[in-house]
Amino acid sequence: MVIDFSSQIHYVWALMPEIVLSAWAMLVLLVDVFQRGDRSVPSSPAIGWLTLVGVGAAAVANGWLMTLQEVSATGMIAVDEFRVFTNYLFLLAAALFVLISMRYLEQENMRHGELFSLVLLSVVGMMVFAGARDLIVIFLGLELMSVAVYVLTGANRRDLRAAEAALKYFLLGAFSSAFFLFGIALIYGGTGTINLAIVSMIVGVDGLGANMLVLAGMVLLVVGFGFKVAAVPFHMWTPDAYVGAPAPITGFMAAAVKAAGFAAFGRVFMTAFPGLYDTWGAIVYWLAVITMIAPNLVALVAGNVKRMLAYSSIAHAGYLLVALAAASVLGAASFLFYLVVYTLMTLGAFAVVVLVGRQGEQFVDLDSYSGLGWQRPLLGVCMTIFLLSLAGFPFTGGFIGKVFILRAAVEKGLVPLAVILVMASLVSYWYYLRVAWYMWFREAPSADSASGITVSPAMRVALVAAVAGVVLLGIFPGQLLELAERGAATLINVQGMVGGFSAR
Amino acid sequence: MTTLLWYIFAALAIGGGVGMVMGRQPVASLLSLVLTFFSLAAIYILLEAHFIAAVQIIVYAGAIMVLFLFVIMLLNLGHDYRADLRGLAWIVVGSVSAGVIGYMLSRALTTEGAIVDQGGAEMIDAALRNHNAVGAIALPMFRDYVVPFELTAVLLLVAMVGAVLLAKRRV
Amino acid sequence: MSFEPTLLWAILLLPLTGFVVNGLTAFLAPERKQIPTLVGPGVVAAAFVIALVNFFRMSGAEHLDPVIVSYWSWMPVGSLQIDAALQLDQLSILMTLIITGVGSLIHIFSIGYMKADPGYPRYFAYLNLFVFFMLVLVLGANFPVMFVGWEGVGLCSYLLIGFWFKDREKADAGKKAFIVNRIGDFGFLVAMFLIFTNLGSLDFRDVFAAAPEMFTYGAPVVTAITLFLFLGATGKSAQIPLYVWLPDAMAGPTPVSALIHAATMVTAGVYMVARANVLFALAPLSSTVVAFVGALTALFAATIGLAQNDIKKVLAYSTVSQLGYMFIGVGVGAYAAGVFHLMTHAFFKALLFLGAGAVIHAMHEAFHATHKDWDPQDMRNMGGLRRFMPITWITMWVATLAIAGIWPFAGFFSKDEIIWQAAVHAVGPYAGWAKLIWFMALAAAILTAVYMTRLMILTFHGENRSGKEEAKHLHEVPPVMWVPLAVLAVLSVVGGWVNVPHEIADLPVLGWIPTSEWLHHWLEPLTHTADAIIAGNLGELSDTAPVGGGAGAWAVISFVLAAVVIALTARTLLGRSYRPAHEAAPATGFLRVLQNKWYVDEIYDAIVVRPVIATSRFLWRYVDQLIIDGLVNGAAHLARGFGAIGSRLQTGQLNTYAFAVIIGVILLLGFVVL
Amino acid sequence: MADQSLFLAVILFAIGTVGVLVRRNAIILFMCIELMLNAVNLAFVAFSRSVGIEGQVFVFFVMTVAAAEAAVGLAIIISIFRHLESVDVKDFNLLRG
Repeated sequence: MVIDFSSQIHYVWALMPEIVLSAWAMLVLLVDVFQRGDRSVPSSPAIGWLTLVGVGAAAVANGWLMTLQEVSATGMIAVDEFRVFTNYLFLLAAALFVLISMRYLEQENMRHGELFSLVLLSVVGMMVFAGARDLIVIFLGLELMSVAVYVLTGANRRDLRAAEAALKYFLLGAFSSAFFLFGIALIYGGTGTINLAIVSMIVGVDGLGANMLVLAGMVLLVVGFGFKVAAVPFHMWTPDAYVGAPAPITGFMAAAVKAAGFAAFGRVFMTAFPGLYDTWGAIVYWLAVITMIAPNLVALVAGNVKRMLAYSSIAHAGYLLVALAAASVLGAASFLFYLVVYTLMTLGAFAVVVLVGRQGEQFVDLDSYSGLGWQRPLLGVCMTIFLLSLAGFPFTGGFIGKVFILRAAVEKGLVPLAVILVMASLVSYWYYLRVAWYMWFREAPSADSASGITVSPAMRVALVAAVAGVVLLGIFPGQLLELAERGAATLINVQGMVGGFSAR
Repeated sequence: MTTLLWYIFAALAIGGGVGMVMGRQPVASLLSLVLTFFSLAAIYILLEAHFIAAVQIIVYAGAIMVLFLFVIMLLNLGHDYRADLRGLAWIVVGSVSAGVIGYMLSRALTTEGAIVDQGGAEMIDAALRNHNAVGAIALPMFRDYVVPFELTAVLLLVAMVGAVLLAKRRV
Repeated sequence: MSFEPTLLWAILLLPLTGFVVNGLTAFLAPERKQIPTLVGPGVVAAAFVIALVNFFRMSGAEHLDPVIVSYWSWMPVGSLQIDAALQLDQLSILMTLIITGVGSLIHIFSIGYMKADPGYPRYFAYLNLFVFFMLVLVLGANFPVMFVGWEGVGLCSYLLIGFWFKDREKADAGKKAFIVNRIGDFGFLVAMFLIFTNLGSLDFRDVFAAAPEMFTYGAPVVTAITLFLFLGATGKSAQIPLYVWLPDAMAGPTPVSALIHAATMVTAGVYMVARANVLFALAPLSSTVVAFVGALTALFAATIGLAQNDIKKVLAYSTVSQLGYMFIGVGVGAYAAGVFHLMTHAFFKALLFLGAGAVIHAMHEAFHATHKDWDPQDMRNMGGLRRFMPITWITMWVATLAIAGIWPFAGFFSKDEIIWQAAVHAVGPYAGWAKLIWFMALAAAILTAVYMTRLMILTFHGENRSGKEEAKHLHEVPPVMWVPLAVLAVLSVVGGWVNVPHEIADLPVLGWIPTSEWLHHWLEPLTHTADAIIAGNLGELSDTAPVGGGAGAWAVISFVLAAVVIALTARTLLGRSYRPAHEAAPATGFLRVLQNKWYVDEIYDAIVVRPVIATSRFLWRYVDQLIIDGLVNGAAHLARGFGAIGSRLQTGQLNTYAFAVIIGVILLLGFVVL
Repeated sequence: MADQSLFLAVILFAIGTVGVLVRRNAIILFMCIELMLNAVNLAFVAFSRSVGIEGQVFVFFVMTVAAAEAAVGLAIIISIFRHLESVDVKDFNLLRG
């Protein structure tokens, strides 16, 4: 079917996954309310499975998007393979999150219905954030995602740390949104439009059409994206928010929110500002440099696994920024590929953190992992695989992802970035393997120290899926790479799609 | 005349802003902010954004700020005289950095031909003439921007669920 | 002539299957030891048989080109097509034979050695996994696949060093090995990128075919590539300055030391240089660096080996020293000679380690029986063991003579050839260095004879110092352990006969073994490009040593020298009496410097490790928390004194975080607006 | 007048920024952010004088966002107040370094 957006109804087709998810979120909310009736009844675990069905339905709708054909890039939402790819990514993260958190929510006596519907709605936000071609829609997607995640961060009301994390995340997030919004205003004033494709036409391939306002607006957008993806120096909220939030939600933030931020970052800059690559490329270059170096050093002394993973996620933002700095089809493809791997391994690692943390997340320090490998071998093996993949060990997805990022960087001539990336990931081995070290080479404090860990069936599914994904992507990355490359190509070749538009 | 009015309201807006930042009591800060919002509404009128001006007063000053006031009262912060302003060093450094940002932004704004001129004023005048203040906004909103409009509905749903989830007293 | 390899995939898949089976046993039924006993050595031996079949089929073929078998497209993006591909050629089949052959012997030995260990299945799982990765390393057809093996063997080494994890010190040794190897990996990765950006491919075949056309002799790029590759090699093969991990790696079980830290993994660096011979031949400067670092390591490690009392430490430094020899060989351009020494060293050093393992095993059982807490690895507690362990004694003497370079043992031919090749290649711009290397190699050879004789005398000769009660419990190891020793002893003798140079064959007595130079001819298809480059650019090679004398003369001289040194050392040491470790006086003077390994660990700790940790702590505590806060508070802080800092740190993190954002905004805006 | 309004927007934005840096009361911090959003609204309206009426439409969306953020933000503040009986960010220091 051909989508041309001159008729409003076509937005319904183009937004089908988002519509399905929003409707499902409301359904989940209603079912939860009616199922519980009396408020003392705990939520049924079936809510989680219902949510998963919704994710599946959205995935089907998303697959259906591929049959659509867009003729112009001047619509508010893109209907391209990049969007389909990133949508699948967010759905994957949501599905893993639901599987990981079902047992956790019961154990922490948290509400299922509200939480799962908020997760679905935040995924709607991510899809819009990463899929829109109109800055105000992107902003709304950003806010939809962020507001839902602020709530999720503070969702455990009995936990002071969660409340504190939510407050910090919220205030700083709103603060950075203001800059982002000011950036949109400046671009609007400087170009007269907020449609990415039209902006790119006005800016021109050589960037000569850009004036000071567009440049200033562009860097303010960098601030907003930099905050969401936790690039140094906009990262300061990350360790606090990640440590304070409930562990499954931290995983969701670290994986999905970051992925959405990056996808949108990539789409906006590669679609709207290819002509200004000299400017933003340099900015992203330096952001990547410091974002790779600083957190890797700080993580060396983190004694808490959640905090270590928080710094690790900042470091990974640095690696992804390298791919972004390359700004080629290859760069965007490696970037998409890495996001998938990153989502799998981060959520997987956080799943283990959830399990080991047990009731009230009492066990998140390194010592709690002592001897875990021998007491819970499968869990230990899973965590080791995630850690190795995060470090970039060969035969894991993390390695392939890094190789592709490096390749994109080298091909673009960003050799210093490539060298720093290699060095940074070698440094990162130290803190990732320290956890593995505790698991396998330390005596457990007592014979029954792992006794409280119970792996629910849903969690098992999540862990198996994540491990299988990480390993298979390390050995047979070909298929996904091809998809990523196709998605990336649709992002880069958007210039030819502005046909029919004439500058007013 | 309008220029003079503009300057008066601009001064009030800035004064309200400064008052909010420097105010010792939360309620005083809040009232200063309300003053800014009213002044902005007046400036909107001067800029021929009549409907926006009305919404500014109804939504911002009337709803959002009242919500803030409720919370301040609820938490019993009305008579909280504990000064929460940071020390002089922070104030100086903060003002200087904000000043630098302001300077750089105004520099960007003052470059020759930076702002695209598509004859917005005439278009707005025409829209106001042909439709009314509401219609002038409603047309583009429901014709061109229906997608973001629907999105705001979802956003408000999230906010509602979230606020209930977070602030409800019983677990 | 085309050649179809037989079951090439099975060579890899067998050890992997062994890993899976043993790993499952470790988790599900750790007490069922018969499974790993059968599967562990069985899969490696089966792989050896397949490798042997391939080897014989290959030696029957003529003009054999490397056979590349591609299984699937591993990283298929754009111009870079990397396949999961294996390459079977003369070098890789040789390495495969060594790995699986020596590997199966060590696996068999382990059945006896690890018998009583509760982690028995886990041990074999790791060992099988190691063999798998080592085979990936040598059989890979491109740099990335090689890197997979490269990292994999590092991981297994790390797992096996830390095998007895309950011992904190041993666990730390594994960590040290892993970290030091990371530095080497950095070199490898950077070299890979340089190769890719300059040659557009990472397949061995394409890279080595394109390199002579793309690079001129001595071009800076190829020098950089090879230097980075060599950095990788120094990490894995324990050369200066990255050798520090190998002696500590002795914390693992002794058969592991034999397999990983003597026979196979540590030679990966030598293999890599030999594999990339075309690149190194194009970079004379790098080659000289390789040879010089090798010579320096050979000499330096040998001096440390002189003063160690731990039997495994002596062998560890000996390994470092012998690896230095291999690098001299591949560094001066005699690639076949380097590989030759790699092969003979695998035989006699595996034998030495297994022999040491047998000794430790016996000592441990004796001390265990009487509950004595003496160190079973300290040679000062041994002495006179030849009466109790005759087979071990004889086989270890065979290995000692081999490593010391006594005719007709294997080491004589391989070491002599390396020393001689250093002299031969002392021409061209770096001739002076090559002469120096020749002297150093010769000196190290003498030291080798000294420390090995010392080890044998302290362990097997003289009075028994383990105590009367303990001596009753000393006895020879079971057949499952001594049979591999015997097999390796035979190999340590005849292993060198495959490559007897004609200069030696022409000599009166030493020429009893006929010349073959088989290995040279075998590897010729892989080295002829490099040989041609060297011949074309270096000019006429020298035919005398730097101080005169031809190949035959120096073969005789080095043989006589080694024999005399062994005799003198034995005579001196046998005349001395030793005390057990706990009674011995601490070493003094220079001996103490040697015993403390020239204090290198301490120096590294002071100049590298501490500053890094300090920096990260600094960043964490001060940059993240203090500076940004302090930048703002600076004036106030000074006024209120230090006491205020602590309390101030507690305040308003949020403003601090916001300030970081503001700094970012100012920098970014300033970048475009100003 | 539209041009001056842009400068007014910049000034108000800067004032809001200063507030975020120098206040510790979470509610006032939040009000400062609201002021920044209002400054952007003013910029949109001012730009609409030269670009077109969409600028005013955006203001609506921003207001909705501000309302949503206010609801959630104040709920978070209430939730943390229940734990600590304080809205001073200097007391929120459980999570550090």
